[in-house]
Amino acid sequence: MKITNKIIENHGLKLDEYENIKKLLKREPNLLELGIFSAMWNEHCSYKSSRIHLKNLPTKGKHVIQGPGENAGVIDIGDDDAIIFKIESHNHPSYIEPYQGAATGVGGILRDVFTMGARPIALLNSIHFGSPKHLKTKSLLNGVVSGIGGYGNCMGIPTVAGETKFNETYNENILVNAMAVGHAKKDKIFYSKAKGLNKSVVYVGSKTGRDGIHGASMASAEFDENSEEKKPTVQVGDPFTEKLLMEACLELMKDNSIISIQDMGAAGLTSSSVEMASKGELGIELELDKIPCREENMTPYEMMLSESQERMLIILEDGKEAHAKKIFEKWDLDFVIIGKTTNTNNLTLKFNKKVQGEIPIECLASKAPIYNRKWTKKNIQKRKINLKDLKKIKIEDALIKILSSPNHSNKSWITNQYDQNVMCDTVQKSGSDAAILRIHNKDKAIAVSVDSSANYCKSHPITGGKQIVCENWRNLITVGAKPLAITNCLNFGNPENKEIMGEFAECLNGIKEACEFLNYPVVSGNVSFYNGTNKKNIYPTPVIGGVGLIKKLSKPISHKFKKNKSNIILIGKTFGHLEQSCFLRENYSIIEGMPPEINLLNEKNNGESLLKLIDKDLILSAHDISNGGLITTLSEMAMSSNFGAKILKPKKLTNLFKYFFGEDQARYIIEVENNCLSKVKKILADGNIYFEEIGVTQEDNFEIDGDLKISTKELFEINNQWYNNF
Amino acid sequence: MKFSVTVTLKKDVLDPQGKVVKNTLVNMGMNNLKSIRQGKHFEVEVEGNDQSIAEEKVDEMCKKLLVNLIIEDYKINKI
Amino acid sequence: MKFSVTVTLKKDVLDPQGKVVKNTLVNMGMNNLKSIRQGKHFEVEVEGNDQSIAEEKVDEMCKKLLVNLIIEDYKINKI
Amino acid sequence: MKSSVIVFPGSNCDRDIATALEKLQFKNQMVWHKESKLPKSDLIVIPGGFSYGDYLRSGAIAGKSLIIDEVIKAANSGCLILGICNGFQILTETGLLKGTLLRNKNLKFINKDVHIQVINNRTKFTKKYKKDQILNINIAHNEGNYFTDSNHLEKMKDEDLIAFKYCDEIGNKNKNSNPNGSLEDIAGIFNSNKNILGMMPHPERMVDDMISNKDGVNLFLSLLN
Ligand SMILES: Nc1ncnc2c1ncn2[C@@H]1O[C@H](COP(=O)(O)OP(=O)(O)O)[C@@H](O)[C@H]1O
Ligand SMILES: [Mg+2]
Repeated sequence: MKITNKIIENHGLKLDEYENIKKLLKREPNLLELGIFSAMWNEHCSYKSSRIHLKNLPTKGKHVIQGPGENAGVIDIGDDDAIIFKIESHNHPSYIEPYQGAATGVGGILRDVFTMGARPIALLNSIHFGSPKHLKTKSLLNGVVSGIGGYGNCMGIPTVAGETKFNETYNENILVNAMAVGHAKKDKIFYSKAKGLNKSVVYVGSKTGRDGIHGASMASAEFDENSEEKKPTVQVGDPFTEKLLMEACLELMKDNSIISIQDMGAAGLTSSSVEMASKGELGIELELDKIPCREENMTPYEMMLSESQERMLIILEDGKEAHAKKIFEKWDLDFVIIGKTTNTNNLTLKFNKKVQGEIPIECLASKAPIYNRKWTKKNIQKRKINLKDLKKIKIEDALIKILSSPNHSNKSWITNQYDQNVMCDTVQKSGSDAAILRIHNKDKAIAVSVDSSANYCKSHPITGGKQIVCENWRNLITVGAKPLAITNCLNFGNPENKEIMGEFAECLNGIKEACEFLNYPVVSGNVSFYNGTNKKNIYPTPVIGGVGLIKKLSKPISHKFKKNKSNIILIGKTFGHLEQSCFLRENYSIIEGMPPEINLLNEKNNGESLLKLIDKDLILSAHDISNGGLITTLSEMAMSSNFGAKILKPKKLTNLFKYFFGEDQARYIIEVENNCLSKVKKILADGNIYFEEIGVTQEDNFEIDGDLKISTKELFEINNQWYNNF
Repeated sequence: MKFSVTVTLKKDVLDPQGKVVKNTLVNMGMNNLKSIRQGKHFEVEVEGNDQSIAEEKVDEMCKKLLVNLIIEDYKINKI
Repeated sequence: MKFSVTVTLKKDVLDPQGKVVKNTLVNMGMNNLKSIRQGKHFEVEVEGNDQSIAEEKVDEMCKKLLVNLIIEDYKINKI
Repeated sequence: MKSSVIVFPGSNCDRDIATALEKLQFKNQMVWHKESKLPKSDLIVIPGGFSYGDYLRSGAIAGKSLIIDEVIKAANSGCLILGICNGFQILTETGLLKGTLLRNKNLKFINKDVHIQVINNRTKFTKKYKKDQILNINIAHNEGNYFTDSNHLEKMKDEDLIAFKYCDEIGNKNKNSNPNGSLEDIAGIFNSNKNILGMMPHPERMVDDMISNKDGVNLFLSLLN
C-alpha cells in the first residue's frame, strides 16, 4: 500500500515528521510500521512538547527510590516499606463514553502501580466538568462517577479522596484524572527494563480485540464536531479480569521469575515492547500469530495498535515459564510466549513466518521528535476591585451562596458510590483534607490528597503552579503527615498555541519552585495536551497528587471540631486578598485579577510548626484555609462535627469581607483545648509564626460576634442540597 | 401498545459478562456452546392507537436513554 | 445454530431498575409511557444441526445458570 | 474454633474477614474455590466482594462452583455458615437461604455507615448482642435490596428468622433509614435451622477502633462459644 499524505495525516503525523521517519529508516515504512511510528511519536507517548520543560522538575530526594520514567514513582517510607503511586488522565475517552472511559482510566492507573510489585491500597481522582447548566454535564458526571466506582469497587480497592469541579471551560472537554497508590516491600520492586538475550517475552491477561485502535493518537488530537462520529471502538473495562491479573502478577512476583514487566497501556503492545527493549538497549522479536485474539482475522496492524485493557508483557528468567504459566492458569488468564529478546536492537514483527515490519528501537524511543515549542508569557489582567463599587450583601448570604454552590457542595452523593472502607485500613476517608491509610498490620500510615486550582493557574500560571503544590502540602500537614513526594497530571490545551504553551511553561516553573523549596520532589506524572475544541481551550489544570507519612498512628487528626469551649486559633497572616476568590466569583461573577501571592518561606514555617504541634499531641483538629477563605473553612469544621463556633471580629483588618473571605495562603485553623493553649502559643511564638486567637467552639450555632448566627444543622443542609437536587 | 426492545453490544466490543458466562457454561459441561453474548431487554408499554407514532416514541426512548449508541445496537418489535 | 434467550422478572417481583428507568423517561417528557420492565437478553450459538437437541441444550443452560427460576421467566427463540 | 474462608475469583473482602477472624482468635484458613474438599471447620465464611465480577447476577456464578457442593453438605450437617454481602448473595443463589437480592432502589452502589437492629439475639451468631440492640455498621453494595415471596416472609416472622433490620440511630424504621429498599428493612436472615446467616452489612469492618468502631466484634465472639 502506497503511503499517501492523507494516510499520514490520519495517523496524526505531520508531513515533516514523516520525512524524518523516512530518513531514520532510510526507506519508506509500510502501513504497519507507519502505525507504530504514529503510536510512539504522538504527544501522549513521546512527550514531544513537554519533555524539555519536565526535565526541570526536581525529582530526587532522601525518600525517592524511583522518580519519573518508570510505570510509577516509588518512595521509601521507612522499615522495609515502599509506596508506589502515579496519576493519569483519561479525558478524551471519558467525554466520548463516560462510564467506560472513567472505568478504564482507573484500570490503567492500577496496572501502572501493580506492575511495579505494589498491592494498590488507595484510589483518588480529580474530575472536572462543564457548567452544571450545560446539557451534557449531568450525564457525564453520572457516567464518570459510576465508572470510577464500578472499577475500583469491583477490584476491592478503596477510593478515598478526590476533587470534583465545574467550570464552563470544560463544557466540551471534561477532565478525568485517576491516581493509584500502592504498597510494596522495598526489596521487591519490579521495573520495565529488559535484560539478557533470548529471554522469553510473555503475553498475559485478556485477549486482544479491536478496542481503541489509535486511542493514543486520539488522546493527542483536538476534538472537532466530527469526533463523536469518528468514534473508534470504545474500550470496555473488565475489572474482574484486572483483579485476576493483579492477583496473578502479585503471586508470580513472590519469587525471582520476572526480569522485567510492563503493562500494556496507551498504544498497547507497541509501546510496552518498545519501552522494555529501549530501556534494556536490546532488540525484541514478536511472533504475532501467537497473540491471543478475541476477534477473527485480526491483522498485525490491529494487534500492534489495539488498546484492549487488562494485558501485560513479562520477560521471564530462563526456565521459569512452566512455573509462571501455572499461576496464570490458576487465575484463568491467557499466558503465551510471544517472542524473545534479541541483540539486533530492532523491533521485529513476524506474522505467517514472514517479517512484516522491522524498526530500530531507537527510532521509536530516543530519536522520537522533541519540540521546543514557542511560548509567550502570560499577559496579566490587572483589575483592582473596590468593594465599595459592588452591590451590598450580607455576610450570611455570601456564605450561603458559596456553601450551596456546585463547587463547594458536600460531595457525599459522589463518595457514597465508592467503596471507601474495603481493605479495612481506611483511617480517614473523603470529606477531610487528606485521606489516611494505615499500612496493613503496622501502626504507621500514609496520607494522600489531590488538588488543582485552574482559576489561579489561568490568571497567573506561575503563582497558580506554586499554589497547588502548597495547597496539596497543606492538606497533608493538617492530618499530621509529613509530605514526602508528589505525582502530577498536567491537563492543558493545544501546545501548538503559543499562549497555551506559555501557560504550561509558567505553571511548570511555579510547580518546580514550590517543590524545590518545600523539598517535595515529583516522582511520577502524566501530561494531557489538546484539551479543548474548536480553538477553545480548557483552563490550565495541573493536578497535584501528594503522599505524606504518619510515622506513628495514634490519634488521627481531622478537620471536625472535637470539643465544646475549646480555642480556635488562626495560623498565618490575613491580608484580605479577594481577587480570584470564591467570594467574588460566586457572588458577583467577577473572574479577573491576580490570585493570592505565595510566600514559600511562610508556607514552610507555618506548615512545619503545625506538624510540630500535631506531633506533640497538642491540638484537637486542624483545617487549611483555601477556597472561600476563613469563614468557609470554619463552617466546614462546624458542619462536619456536632459543634458550632463563636468567632470574634478582627482586631486589625476592618473590612469584614476581606477578612472572612480573603484567600491569603499559608493559613490554617486549629482547635486547641484550654490546658494546651499556653504550650501551643509558646511553640508558635518561638517559631516566629503569626497567629490569632479568633474564637471558641460552642454548641449548636455558628456565629460571628454580632453579625451572623446560623445553626450548624442548617449550614449542613445548605451544603448538602445541591447534589441531591441535581 | 406493547413493544420489546432488544439491546446488544456492537460487534467487536468486549463483552466481559458474556465471556465469564461462556466459560462457566463450558466448565459445567456444555461443550458444544460456541458463543454467548449478553444484552438487555425491555418491555415497553405506551398509550395510544397509532403504531407508527408509538414506535417512534419508543425509538426516541432508546436513543435518549435505554441504549448507549456508542457501544450498543438495538431492535424494536411490536408484541 | 443461534438462539435468543429473553429473561424477564416474574410479574410479582419488584423491578427497581424498570421503575427508575420509567421515572427518568417520564421526567424527560415521555408522558404516554405506561410501563417499562427491564430484563436480560442472550444470543447463544451452539454447534450441531438438530434444532430440537440444540434447543434442549439452551434450555438446560437457562435452567442451570442463566435464569434464576425463583424470580425470573424466560423464552427461547431460534434466530 | 476453626474457620474457613472460601475465596472465589473476584472475592475482595477475603483478607478483611481473615484479619478479623485471626484478631479474634479463630484458627482460620483460606480455601480456594477450585478445591474439591473442605478442610474440617466449625465455621465457613463466604466473604464479600465481586465474585466473578458480579457478572450475570451477583453470586450466580460462584453458586455453581465445585466447592459449593461441599458447603451445602457442611450446611446440611449443621456447620455454621456466614455469608457477608456477596457471600449473602451467593447463599441465596445456591438456595441455602431463600429470597434474592435485587438492585438497590436508587440503582447506585452505596457505601456508608448505617444502623441496624438486632432482631433475633437467641442464635449462635447473635447471642452476645442484646435484643433490639442498635449497631452502627458499614455497607457497600449494589444489590442489597432483599426480596422474597409473602409465604417465606411470613415463615421468617413466625420462626424468628430475621437477624437484622435497617433502622435509624434510635431504632425507627422508615424509608430514610432503609438504604437500599429491602423488603421490611431486612439486612440479614437465618435459615430455618439458624446455622446459616446471610447479611449485607460488613461486621468484619467493625472490629477496630482506629478504623471504625467495634460493633461487629460480638458477632464473632458469639460464634466462639
Ligand atoms: N470525585 C471525588 N472522589 C472522592 N472524593 C472526593 C471527590 N470529590 C471531592 N471529594 C472529597 O470531598 C472533599 C472536599 O473536596 P475539596 O473541596 O476539593 O477539598 P480541599 O479543598 O480540602 O482539597 C475532600 O475530602 C475530597 O477528598
Ligand atoms: Mg483542604
